[in-house]
Amino acid sequence: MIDHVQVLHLAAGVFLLTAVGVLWRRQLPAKIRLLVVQGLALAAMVGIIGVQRGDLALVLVAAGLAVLRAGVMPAVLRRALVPGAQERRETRPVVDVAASLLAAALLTLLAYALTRPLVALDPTPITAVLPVAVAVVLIGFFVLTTRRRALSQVVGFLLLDNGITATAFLATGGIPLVVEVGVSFDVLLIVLVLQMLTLRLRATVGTTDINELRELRD
Amino acid sequence: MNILGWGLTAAVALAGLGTLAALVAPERVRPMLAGAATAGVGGAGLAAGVAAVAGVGYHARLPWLLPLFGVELVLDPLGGLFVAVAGGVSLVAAVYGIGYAARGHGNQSRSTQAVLPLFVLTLLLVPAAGSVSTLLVTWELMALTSLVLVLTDHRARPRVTHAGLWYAVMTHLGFVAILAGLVAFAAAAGGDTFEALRAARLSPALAAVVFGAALVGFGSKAGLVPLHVWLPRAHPEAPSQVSAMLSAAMVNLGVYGVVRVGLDLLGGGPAGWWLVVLGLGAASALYGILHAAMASDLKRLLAYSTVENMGLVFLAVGVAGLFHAHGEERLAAVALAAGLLHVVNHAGFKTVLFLTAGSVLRATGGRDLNALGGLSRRMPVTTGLFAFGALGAMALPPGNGFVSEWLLLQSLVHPPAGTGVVTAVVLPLAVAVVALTAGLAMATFVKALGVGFFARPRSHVPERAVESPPLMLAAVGVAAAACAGLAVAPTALGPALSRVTGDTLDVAPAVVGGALTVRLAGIASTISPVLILVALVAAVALTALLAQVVARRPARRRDAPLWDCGAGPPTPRMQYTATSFAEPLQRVFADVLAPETTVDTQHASPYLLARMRYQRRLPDRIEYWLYRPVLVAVNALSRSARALANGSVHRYLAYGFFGSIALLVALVVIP
Amino acid sequence: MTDSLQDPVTAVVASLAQVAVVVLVAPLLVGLMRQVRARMEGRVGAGVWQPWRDLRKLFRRQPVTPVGTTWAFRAAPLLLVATALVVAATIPLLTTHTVLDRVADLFAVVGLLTLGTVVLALAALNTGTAFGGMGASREVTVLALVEPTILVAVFALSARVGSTNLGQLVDAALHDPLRVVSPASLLAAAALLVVTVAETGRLPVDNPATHLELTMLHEAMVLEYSGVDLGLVELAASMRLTLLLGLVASLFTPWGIATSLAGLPLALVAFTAKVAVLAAALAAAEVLLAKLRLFRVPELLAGSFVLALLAATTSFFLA
Amino acid sequence: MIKLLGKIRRTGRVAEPASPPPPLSCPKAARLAGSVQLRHVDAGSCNGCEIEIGSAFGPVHDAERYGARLVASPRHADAVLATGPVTRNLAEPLRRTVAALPEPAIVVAVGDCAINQGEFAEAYGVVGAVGDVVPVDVTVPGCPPPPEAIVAALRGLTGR
Repeated sequence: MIDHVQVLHLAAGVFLLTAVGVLWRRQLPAKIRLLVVQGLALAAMVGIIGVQRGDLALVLVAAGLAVLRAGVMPAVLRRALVPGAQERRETRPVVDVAASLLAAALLTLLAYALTRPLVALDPTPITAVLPVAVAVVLIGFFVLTTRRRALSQVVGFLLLDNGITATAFLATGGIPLVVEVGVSFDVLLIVLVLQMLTLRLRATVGTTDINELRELRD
Repeated sequence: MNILGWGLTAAVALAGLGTLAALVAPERVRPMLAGAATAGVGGAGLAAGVAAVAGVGYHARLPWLLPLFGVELVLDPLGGLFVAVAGGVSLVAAVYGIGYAARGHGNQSRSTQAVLPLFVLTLLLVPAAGSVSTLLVTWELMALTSLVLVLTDHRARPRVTHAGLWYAVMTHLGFVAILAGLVAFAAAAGGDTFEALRAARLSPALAAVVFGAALVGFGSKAGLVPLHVWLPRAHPEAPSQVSAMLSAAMVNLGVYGVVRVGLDLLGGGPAGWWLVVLGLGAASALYGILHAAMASDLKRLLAYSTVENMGLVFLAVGVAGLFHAHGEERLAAVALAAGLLHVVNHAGFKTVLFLTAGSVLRATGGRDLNALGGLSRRMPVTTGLFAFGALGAMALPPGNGFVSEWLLLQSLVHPPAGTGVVTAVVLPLAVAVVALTAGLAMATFVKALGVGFFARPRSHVPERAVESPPLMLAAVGVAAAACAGLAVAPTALGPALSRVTGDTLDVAPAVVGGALTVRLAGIASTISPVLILVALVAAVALTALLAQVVARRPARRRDAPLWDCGAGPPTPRMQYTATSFAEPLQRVFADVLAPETTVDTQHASPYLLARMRYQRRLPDRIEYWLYRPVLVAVNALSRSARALANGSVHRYLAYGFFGSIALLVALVVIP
Repeated sequence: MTDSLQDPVTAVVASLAQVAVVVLVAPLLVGLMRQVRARMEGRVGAGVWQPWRDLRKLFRRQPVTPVGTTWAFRAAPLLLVATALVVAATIPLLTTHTVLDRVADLFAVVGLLTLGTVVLALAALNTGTAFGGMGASREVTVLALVEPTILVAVFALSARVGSTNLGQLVDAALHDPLRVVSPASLLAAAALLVVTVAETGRLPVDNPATHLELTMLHEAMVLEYSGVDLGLVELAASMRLTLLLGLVASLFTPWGIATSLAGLPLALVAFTAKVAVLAAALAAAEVLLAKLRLFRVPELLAGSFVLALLAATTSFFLA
Repeated sequence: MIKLLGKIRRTGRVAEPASPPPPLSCPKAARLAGSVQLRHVDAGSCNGCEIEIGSAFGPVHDAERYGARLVASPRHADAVLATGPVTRNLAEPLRRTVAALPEPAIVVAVGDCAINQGEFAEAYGVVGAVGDVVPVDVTVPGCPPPPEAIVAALRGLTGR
């Protein structure tokens, strides 16, 4: 039969794949869909840890995460998309897709190399997934730096945050409920602000291509 | 004095005779005599090498031959392998050269023919050197003789002089590196012979310096990126039989040097060294094959493919050193065996390829793939031989290159437990590099064969082609036969490889075993090239039979003109050229290759285009970014130096005077 | 005991059975894919036997040799089919103990399939037509980029088994089924599926049904073939599709593979079912997909390469 | 994607039911045994016939279900679908195309123009009907011929 560890590893796999998928796809709606999946995977991972420890708080946190990361934030992002607008596609990212995919691969290897000592500290099935979380952090950062559209940068930011959350849970086996909730709401706040900015941006400049902003300087 | 002694003596004697003959003989018979002598040298070397690999030891000391240290000759299995390869290649190439030079191709000049035997001799003596001084002397002799050979056609084509200049500079920089490294080593070891060096215990820092210097020096000879720039210039410009010797025999000695110094004399060393070797190897493999895939000059393409194959060998050596450093002797041995087997295989198919390319050059006077084509009708045998060599170079079964790449991959895909994160990250990447290299090599040789030999003539160049004389064909045929032997029965080399790896890194022998199927020590995977071949043949027969059975009354085959979409017969210019064939790959790898394209259009009127010119250049980027600044700086320096010399005798005398005065003053001042 | 597939005689029998099955099933598989496609487009479709009808006719049709081509053009179809046959006798489809299992491992199998493509590309260049060169150039480009994905995926699979011989890989998967659902093997499966699509020239890499030469990859190489030559090329193409799908099926859903001669009939059923399901899924996906631009294909392959590399690393670290 | 699948499910099969197969219309077709590959040559038609051929292979009439298929190269083809009056520029290409087929080649003249120049008889740019350029085996009258007629003619070749 399939035990906790198997499920945890599968969830981890999905968690990483969605991150790669965000790099792979050009369509912003598709990226947001991937975010939903990733949120669910994150919740699943946390939930499994909770179940395994028999820790109710963790399970609750997992539920909260599912609602927030897979429900609320993607919905907020969707609202920022005007249907049919040309902004729905990430045309010509700074680093082209093939290259960024290879970069993602290298980042993952780097993550594995980085977390090797950490995992070695107490090699349990849970910490074994740690590299995946770190990899997602790195990939999120990569998206943040190499994508032009403001919205796909928000997506990158959310990747980053998911990664950090996962890292926290996997490394320390759970941070207090309050902290987690607080952090999540900060993130929500940031996303809302960014979304508002995006809308204002389109209203004033007409595009959300960050490079266009240079023109505002002079 | 055993067989090895006799072999080497014979080689020396024959080389001397050949040189003499070439100097005195009239031009008519000169290639014949020199070629025969050279072939003899090669044959003697082959015999000696085989004997040495078979386990016959040899050690000779000739104190009177060189001042100070004397000459020390030692032939162990490792050296023997390289001597055998060099000997075999030279034997074939020399015989081919007799026919090649027969009908005026500029290379029957006295100098070339006289130097040829000496060059081959040095190829044999470098791996047989048993002491630092001997190695350095033979190495330098090899560099000089090969330089003369590269410069053969310098009167006919100015590019040759340019290539020779690059070669001279690079090879001597390399020599300086080797000199510095080995002399420091010898000084620290307090002895000149290899035994003394083996016995020596160096401080880690010094060891690293020695290894680094050796890697630079020997690596430059093997065309290791970024020291490869001379290779794709010099190898194609030499006469084709010399190109074969350079590309199939001389480059190997770079590998020999690194293995000898790194694994044998220094006895391994930290993993860091070998990661560097591995990285450089991977870079060379990819960079070389990428440029080969883009090249449209047949011989330049082959030269770049040499860079690629040497890169693969260095990758294997790096992996071997890495595992050795981690104490994984068994895998290290497999990796090293893979590298050495690839040296042999590469020598085989590269000889075939360069010699057939020479036949094409001789028959058509051209080597630009964009102008060739349709040779398979005019030179069927040569085409068949080239196809055979290409199969080996593509590393596809049932070619001979496949076996060694299989060995290499086997050494990579069985990661030992607990050799640290570095291995865990490096091995998959190494596999990816090998795979991509293999894929691109396939594209490269499909292009070379399909565009150059098949299809229809793209210009008048191939139209006057005629098949080469029997002697040349026979020579290439022998090389091809050797490749076939390596392809179907690689296990015949098993004991030899096991012996070499056994005493290079001290592990139990029998790394590569088995009779029909290749078996590796401690690895479950097996293949059997010969049975694959048999199965393929059987399958072809079965298919033909099947086709007959299904079509009960098969219709008669008929010839028809090419399908031209109804609009008249297509002209040869409508065919894909080598350049257009490589275009998709060039786009995919544009970030690495950074091609320069210029499109200039002339308008007859705002609406009408008079003429349009599209030009694409693919300069060697490394050369562009790494070497050009240096060259510029050197030029500036020399220009400023010229100001000192304005031709007035007084000034020169003044320089001398003040110089000596300054010296004397210094002597007085310094106690 | 003679019943066990270990002993050579039964191994030969089993391998011959495999070859026969592959040859017979391959065209039907193509027929099935066309049928699924037709039904999803609201058409009736020509039935799964249509490819066999086409082949029968082609084998009887008059072959045409274009003027100016040489032996390479004539030999290519035979060699192409031959490589496919050898692979069919090697890889574990019905049994894990094929007669050639110790003879050719996964690398050799990949090499043989590649050899087939290379031969066809050379034949296409041999005609000296613009389309032939175009097809060859594109096919070879895709092939070169596919290679790393395949071998790294092989790495991921073989790293823990300690062998690249397919029989042992599949045996290992049979003996602990949990290995199949491990992230490493799932990632590898995804990577290999992309590779299969690219190697067999299906959407979104290549459109097997196109009539427009300028959008062709594989088809452009065979424009000059006719009669029995064309029949062999088509047969080989369908066989390669069957083999690759069968390989993926055996590696990742090894259940039902025969370990004894008695098990062969069951294995036959299981194999057919698995391959049919995969093919139908592929065809259904093709209805929903559009062809990628040629220079978007590298992105797809880079993606599959990432999957394979992740598979390799996870097989290291999560092992 | 989900939407598309739903639509596919709702649409279901649109092809019309098949009538009983007609007899073989051409002796050369005997060897083809239920599989006919076609190369279409527009020898100067007004594209009316092309539209009808297109719909003959569309979902409603689905000529493919009877074993007929359009292919990209005459080498793959058993028959040529020629349409339109043959113009001067396309007479030679038509000949070449028919010559490029493996023997025996079947020529199907689709539409009145192809059969007897129709509208364009005696036009200055017209060489003649398809029959005047290459031997015709099967004709499909009509201007343009209805898809049913084209399908019927093809079934006459496949025998299904």
